[in-house]
Amino acid sequence: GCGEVGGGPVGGGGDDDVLKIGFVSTETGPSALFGEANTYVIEAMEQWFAGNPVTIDGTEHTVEIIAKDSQSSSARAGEVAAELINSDGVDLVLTSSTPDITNPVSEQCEANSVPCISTVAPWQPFAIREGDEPADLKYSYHAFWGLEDVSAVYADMWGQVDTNQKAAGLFPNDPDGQAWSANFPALTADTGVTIDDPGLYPNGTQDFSAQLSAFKDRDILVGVPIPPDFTTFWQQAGQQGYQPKVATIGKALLFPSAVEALGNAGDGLTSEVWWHPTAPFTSSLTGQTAQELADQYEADTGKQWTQPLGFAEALFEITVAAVEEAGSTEPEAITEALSTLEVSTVVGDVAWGVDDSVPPYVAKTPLVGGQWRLDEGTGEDENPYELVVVSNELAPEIPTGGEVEPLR
Amino acid sequence: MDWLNAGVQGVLLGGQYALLACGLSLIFGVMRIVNLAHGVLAVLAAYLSLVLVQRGLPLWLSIVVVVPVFAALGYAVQRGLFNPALAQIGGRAHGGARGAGELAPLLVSFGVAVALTNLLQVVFSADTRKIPTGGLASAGLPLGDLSVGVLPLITLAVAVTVIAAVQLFLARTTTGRAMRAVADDAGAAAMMGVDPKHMYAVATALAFATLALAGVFVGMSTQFSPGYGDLVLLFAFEAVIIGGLGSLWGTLAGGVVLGLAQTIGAQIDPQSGVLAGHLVFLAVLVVRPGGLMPRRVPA
Amino acid sequence: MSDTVLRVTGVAKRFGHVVTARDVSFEVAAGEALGLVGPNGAGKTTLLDIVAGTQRADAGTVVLDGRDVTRLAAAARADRGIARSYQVPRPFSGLTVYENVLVGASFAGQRHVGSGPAGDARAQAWHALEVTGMTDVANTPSGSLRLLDRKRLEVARALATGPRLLLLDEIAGGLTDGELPQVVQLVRRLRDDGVAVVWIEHVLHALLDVVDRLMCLAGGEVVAQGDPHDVIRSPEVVEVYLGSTVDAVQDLAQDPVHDPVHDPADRPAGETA
Amino acid sequence: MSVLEGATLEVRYGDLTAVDGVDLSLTEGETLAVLGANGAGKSTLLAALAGTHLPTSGTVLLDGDPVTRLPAHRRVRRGIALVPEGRRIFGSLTVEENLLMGRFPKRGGPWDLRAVYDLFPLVAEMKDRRGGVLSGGQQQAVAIGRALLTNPRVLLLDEVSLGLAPTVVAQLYDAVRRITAEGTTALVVEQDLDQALRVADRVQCLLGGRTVLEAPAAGLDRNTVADAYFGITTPPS
Amino acid sequence: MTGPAAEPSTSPTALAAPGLTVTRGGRGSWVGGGAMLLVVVLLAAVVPYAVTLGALSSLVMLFALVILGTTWNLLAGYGGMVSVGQQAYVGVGGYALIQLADAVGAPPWAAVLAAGLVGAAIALPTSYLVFRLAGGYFAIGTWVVAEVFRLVTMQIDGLGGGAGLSLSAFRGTDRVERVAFVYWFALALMVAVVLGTYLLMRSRVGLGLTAIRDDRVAASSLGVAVDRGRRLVYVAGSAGAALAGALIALSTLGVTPGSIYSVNWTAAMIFIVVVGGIGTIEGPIVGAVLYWVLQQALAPLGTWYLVVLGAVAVAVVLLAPGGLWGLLAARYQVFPTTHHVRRLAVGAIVAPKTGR
Ligand SMILES: Nc1ncnc2c1ncn2[C@@H]1O[C@H](COP(=O)(O)OP(=O)(O)OP(=O)(O)O)[C@@H](O)[C@H]1O
Ligand SMILES: Nc1ncnc2c1ncn2[C@@H]1O[C@H](COP(=O)(O)OP(=O)(O)OP(=O)(O)O)[C@@H](O)[C@H]1O
Ligand SMILES: [Mg+2]
Ligand SMILES: [Mg+2]
Repeated sequence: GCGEVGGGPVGGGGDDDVLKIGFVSTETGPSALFGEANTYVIEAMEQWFAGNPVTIDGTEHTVEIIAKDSQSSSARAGEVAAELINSDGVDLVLTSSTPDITNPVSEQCEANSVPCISTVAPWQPFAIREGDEPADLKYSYHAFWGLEDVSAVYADMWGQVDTNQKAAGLFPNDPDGQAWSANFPALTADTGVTIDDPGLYPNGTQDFSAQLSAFKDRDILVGVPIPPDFTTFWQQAGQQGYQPKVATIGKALLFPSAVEALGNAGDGLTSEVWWHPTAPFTSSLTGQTAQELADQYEADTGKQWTQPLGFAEALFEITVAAVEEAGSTEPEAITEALSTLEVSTVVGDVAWGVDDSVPPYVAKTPLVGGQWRLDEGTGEDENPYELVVVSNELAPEIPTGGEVEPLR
Repeated sequence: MDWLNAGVQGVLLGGQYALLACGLSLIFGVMRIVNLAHGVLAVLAAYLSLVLVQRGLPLWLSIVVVVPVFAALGYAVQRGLFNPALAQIGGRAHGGARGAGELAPLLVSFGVAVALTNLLQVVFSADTRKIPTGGLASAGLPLGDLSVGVLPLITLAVAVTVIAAVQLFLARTTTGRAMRAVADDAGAAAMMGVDPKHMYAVATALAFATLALAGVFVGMSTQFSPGYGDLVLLFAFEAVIIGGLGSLWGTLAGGVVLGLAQTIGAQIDPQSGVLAGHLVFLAVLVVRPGGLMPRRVPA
Repeated sequence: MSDTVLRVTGVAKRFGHVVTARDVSFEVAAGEALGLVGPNGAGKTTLLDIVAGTQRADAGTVVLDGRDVTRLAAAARADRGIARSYQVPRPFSGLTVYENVLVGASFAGQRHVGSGPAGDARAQAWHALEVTGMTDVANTPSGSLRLLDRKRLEVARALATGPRLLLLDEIAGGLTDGELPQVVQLVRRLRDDGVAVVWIEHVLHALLDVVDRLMCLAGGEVVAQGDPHDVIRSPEVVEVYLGSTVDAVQDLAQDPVHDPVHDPADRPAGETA
Repeated sequence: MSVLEGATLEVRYGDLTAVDGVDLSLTEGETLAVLGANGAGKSTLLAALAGTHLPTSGTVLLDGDPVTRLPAHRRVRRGIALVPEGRRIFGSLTVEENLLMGRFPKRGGPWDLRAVYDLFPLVAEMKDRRGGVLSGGQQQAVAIGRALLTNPRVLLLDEVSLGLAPTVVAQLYDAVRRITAEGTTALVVEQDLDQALRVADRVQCLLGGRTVLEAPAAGLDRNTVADAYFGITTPPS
Repeated sequence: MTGPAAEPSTSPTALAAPGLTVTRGGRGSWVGGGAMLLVVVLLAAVVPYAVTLGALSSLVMLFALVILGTTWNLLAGYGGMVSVGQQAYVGVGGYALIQLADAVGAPPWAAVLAAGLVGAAIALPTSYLVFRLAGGYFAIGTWVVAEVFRLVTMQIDGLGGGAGLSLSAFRGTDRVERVAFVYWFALALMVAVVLGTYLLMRSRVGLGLTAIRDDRVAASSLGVAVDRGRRLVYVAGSAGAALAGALIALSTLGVTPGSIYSVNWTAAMIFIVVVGGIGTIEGPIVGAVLYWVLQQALAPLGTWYLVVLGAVAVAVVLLAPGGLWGLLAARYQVFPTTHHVRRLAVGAIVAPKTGR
């Protein structure tokens, strides 16, 4: 037979009245907590779209969502993204996870000329893939905050506690850790805090005694370990008597279940907060407020709300806004629309092409700081930990619930 | 000071590796089986204990349940899978031109490892877990200027006890002697009234019992997931080989050398702890291919 | 014949505390057969290993055709014309008998002599099978051979290399009186073709029928060396090796091995020791 | 009455019939020599009797009880001990541990460590050495001693002289004579005719897996025996 | 040694010794070889126009799996070296490809081939280390070496550390063009690797390698240069793994140390070879196809497919030790390497060169 290479039948097809959305999530593996809320949002969105088809260029499109699990593996993430594009024929790909997942997904989209909207990775590890310069991306659009934001939030929180201004850095050898260790020391130096970074450790490290002995007199602990590694580290810190005054951990402390895994030792740990139910934002699709979304999630799943919840919702908000703006499901039209898109979502206002300090495909979202507190009076079934907003310098619209309390 | 700490932590870490390696050494020593399923089996034991603890069993009781269950499992696995695989080694010598031959046991254990790892993933997902220990896991014991973890200390003590017990069993009891005889020449042992298949299964049962114990201790001290077995397996093998085949004391020494290499390596450069362990392993093999304490048996 | 093929000088070897060779020296010339006897564990096989290069000596030199080969690996020595059989046969069990022999014919000496066309190796392999009477089983997987055929295959493989020096390790053990003469004839023929032969054998009467000289090892040391008849009469050899059976052996030394098929009734009493 | 009896035994390796309908009987205290050329089926017959290779048909009776399907390790416990071709010493066990393996079936009887050390003083001297470092003759003695320690009713010896120096062979057969003199029933496979005739009460000759000659050893002509196995020698090419 | 090219697989060759006939293969080989050729032609000329781009990409993975299986079989089945560390070279190949294509700017096809050479170049010195180990020690030692490769890679900033590298050479090229190129190129590489392995095993060197596998000591005393032969196999096998690694990186458009150095690659190789039939040229092809089909067919079951794969491996080892190829075609060789010798007529035999 002759004809086009790869011209065999693709399931679905390009230009019928279906908007096909691919979603690469992280449902299993060491980073599974990042995907916990995605499944919920995807199901909720499928229901919502069933009753509310999207109108593109005057025609109603039904929406089909195909979700695939990256299993916390970069290779798998790229593989499933390629499958979504080449076998399932999706119109665009969404992904919400750590950079080691978002980046390969974005690579596949770039190579296959399919739009990709990503979130939950700080923009530096997403954008800077080789060397020091942001990559030149054409089909990828990213919405999240950056290290300049998180370091400002951290500095504000540390300023609330009396310390010796010496910080210990616990950075893994992964895209996050590389970006943090490369940028953080310079960013905090302005506030007088020096970070001692003994070097990137490999994910899955079982023994942190070298780090612990290097950290001994540091009052501040800062890092971005994956959740299981922080549990190991914090446990060995207990064994070997390391006790900072304030410990601010990105990534690993985002999730209530990760903090619960520490037992009582989780009390007073601080972290950045990208999304909080008390934020005064609403979904552009469903009209739910952040609080309503969180409550709905807790009611439906019986689990405590987590931060990626809002961002998963926001990805769909952005998608709908983009295709409506584009008036087409063609890749070029969607990316064109994305490049100047502005939309108010449940995670705040998202706008591309307005901030010169970031690459054009990055839109920044608001960030605050929070502290995990053991809830004294909780009963058996209730969540033992509560995340209290303690710093809102960067986003004053999000109310605080108290000040940072030193550890013990 | 830091170096002393690194040394102490290394020895403690070595205890965990040695405990893990004990069963591996036994199976490798008696049957020459490179058991690639060792790691995931240890992880299985950890999951089993976790499930029991979550059902409300006290931790110690979960160990009391898991260890004999694994011994029984070991007996069954040997009779059902490894013995038939071992039989193929003989098969090849007598005319089977092609086939897995000597590889058969290694390959069977490989298949078991792949199937079991993924079965665990189906059942428990790839999420990381930990066996709750109350405060035990983060408890420290001040020791002069140092602080030593209570759990690692217990692990080391258990490792030394288990290894001493197994070593004594092999050296002093009739069954232990028969086990060594089977390891040398199964056919000749049969002519002495020993049933090699049974004896192999007893050895594997024993190995599985120690492996289960090791798995539970690993599950208490670190986060594990179904895929964690690979790492466990590699470190355990390194301990066995560094120590030298056929000597359990060697295995203990191997575990400690590996643990020390890792902590001291990390002290020099925090990113290179595991790498340092691997390099020491390779160096030992290059300098002393038989390991540190090889059993001297002329062919 | 003074065309010395192998000269071993001052070879020493020990495994831990076990001394398997201590200052061992000997020579073998082209067309000469040297018998090697000695108690079990005397170091005979080890000495062969050292000559063939599968074991390294702690001290001493091995010279082949005037060239020092002490530092050479086994394969390089095989290339220069040393071939051996193993006491415990080691067939390549994944290959047929013919292919086993073909290995011998295609590698050793090929570079040395200059690679001939494949046909030469094939003919040479076939010839080795014929000489050892193995053509019937040429296409049999060697793993399924019985012990005797495995031993024959050892010899065939060694022959296929077209050796200058042939080292034989107990190729007659376990053979019946009927089979022994064939082996003796084979060795004799090779020797007469100009191959230097070193033969370890406990079946003395077979050995004595071929060898020009005899060497007795004990505890890694040469106890006696020289004319076979003198050697087996020497008191040291009687003490360490022959024991009370000496008389029977001495009888034998005078009589060649008879072919029992041709004259089964005509065998002198006490032929077997 | 016979201690050990094999009736119409047939043993195969795949397609090859190695033992083809052999009958054999050992009366209490006697020594039987089984002779035959290479591949005649001697070792295979012993394997069938000892249970290391089960026969395809026929029966093995011990004291009249069928033990045909019992595996080797259970026959040892009933009193059949085999000293296999090639010694098969446990290389990593010490000599004494090797001997103690003979105690594994826990059979009572005259043979204990001391008795074996008395029989082989040389073995007693090296009781703490590892089996693997012994020379062939020493290993052979240990193998026999180990079998004796099982206190067998029947001792099966397969070519115990193979590959041994003449002086060692002589010592070994002296020992065998002493053992049988103490009433142990023995079956000896031996390539060396004279040695066999000297030690045996009776001789059974195999050819191609079948019995071709059965006769008392006394007065047996060497040549008669020889003819029995020369039947299979191929004429030289 | 006559090259197999000059000696068609089924033609009896007359020899110097009159009447001596050595045949390698038979009619089955012609039929099987023809069928293979047909499959390759179909894959090259028909399949690309009949299936989706997604299917083509996944066929590229199949070709990579055939290469991985074939080269692991070269190591284990012919070289007797059971390596659990071939992922080291998959990783080297992947990284080399990206460095050569992106940093050096080589065209992708050249970068893949060069990645194979880089694999070989690294395997050569590594062999001196791992060859000190035997049997189970070799298996574990190679695994450790692979881990060392991974950890060292992670520490090299120029290689992206723990984050890995992404391939940008293809950015902006047409995706149909890219997939088509990768597909045909991978197909060609696979054919070359299988054919190359076959020719090697048919040659004198192949005979020597089989001898080495069966008994190293005996082989050496017959003049087979054991270390050289094993090294050749190790280097060639590793170069093959590097080629496959480069292909994998080419189709996944990036590498991370965790996934390109994953022991799962070696697990796949072992599965493919064992299930297909170790020590045959055909087996790894059969095994790779089965692995790939299972992967595709059971993908909706998620992780279950690996459970099934593991169980299949155990079952094959225990019930059909010769692998599926041995089961399906016990007496059948598409790629004959064995010799069958016959004497047709009695004639004078050339005397061997004894005594020289
Ligand atoms: N690799 C080894 N390690 C330790 N000892 C060894 C090794 N190889 C041989 N020996 C010892 O060296 C001695 C000589 O062995 P060798 O095989 O050369 O004896 P031999 O004269 O051939 O005996 P036999 O007649 O029984 O074959 C023996 O005591 C043996 O145990
Ligand atoms: N394990 C085996 N597999 C296949 N065939 C075998 C096996 N063992 C023995 N045979 C074959 O069975 C036949 C009888 O062998 P057996 O070993 O019983 O002979 P034997 O009389 O003891 O000979 P020998 O004097 O060489 O020890 C021979 O043809 C032999 O090749
Ligand atoms: Mg010898
Ligand atoms: Mg026999």
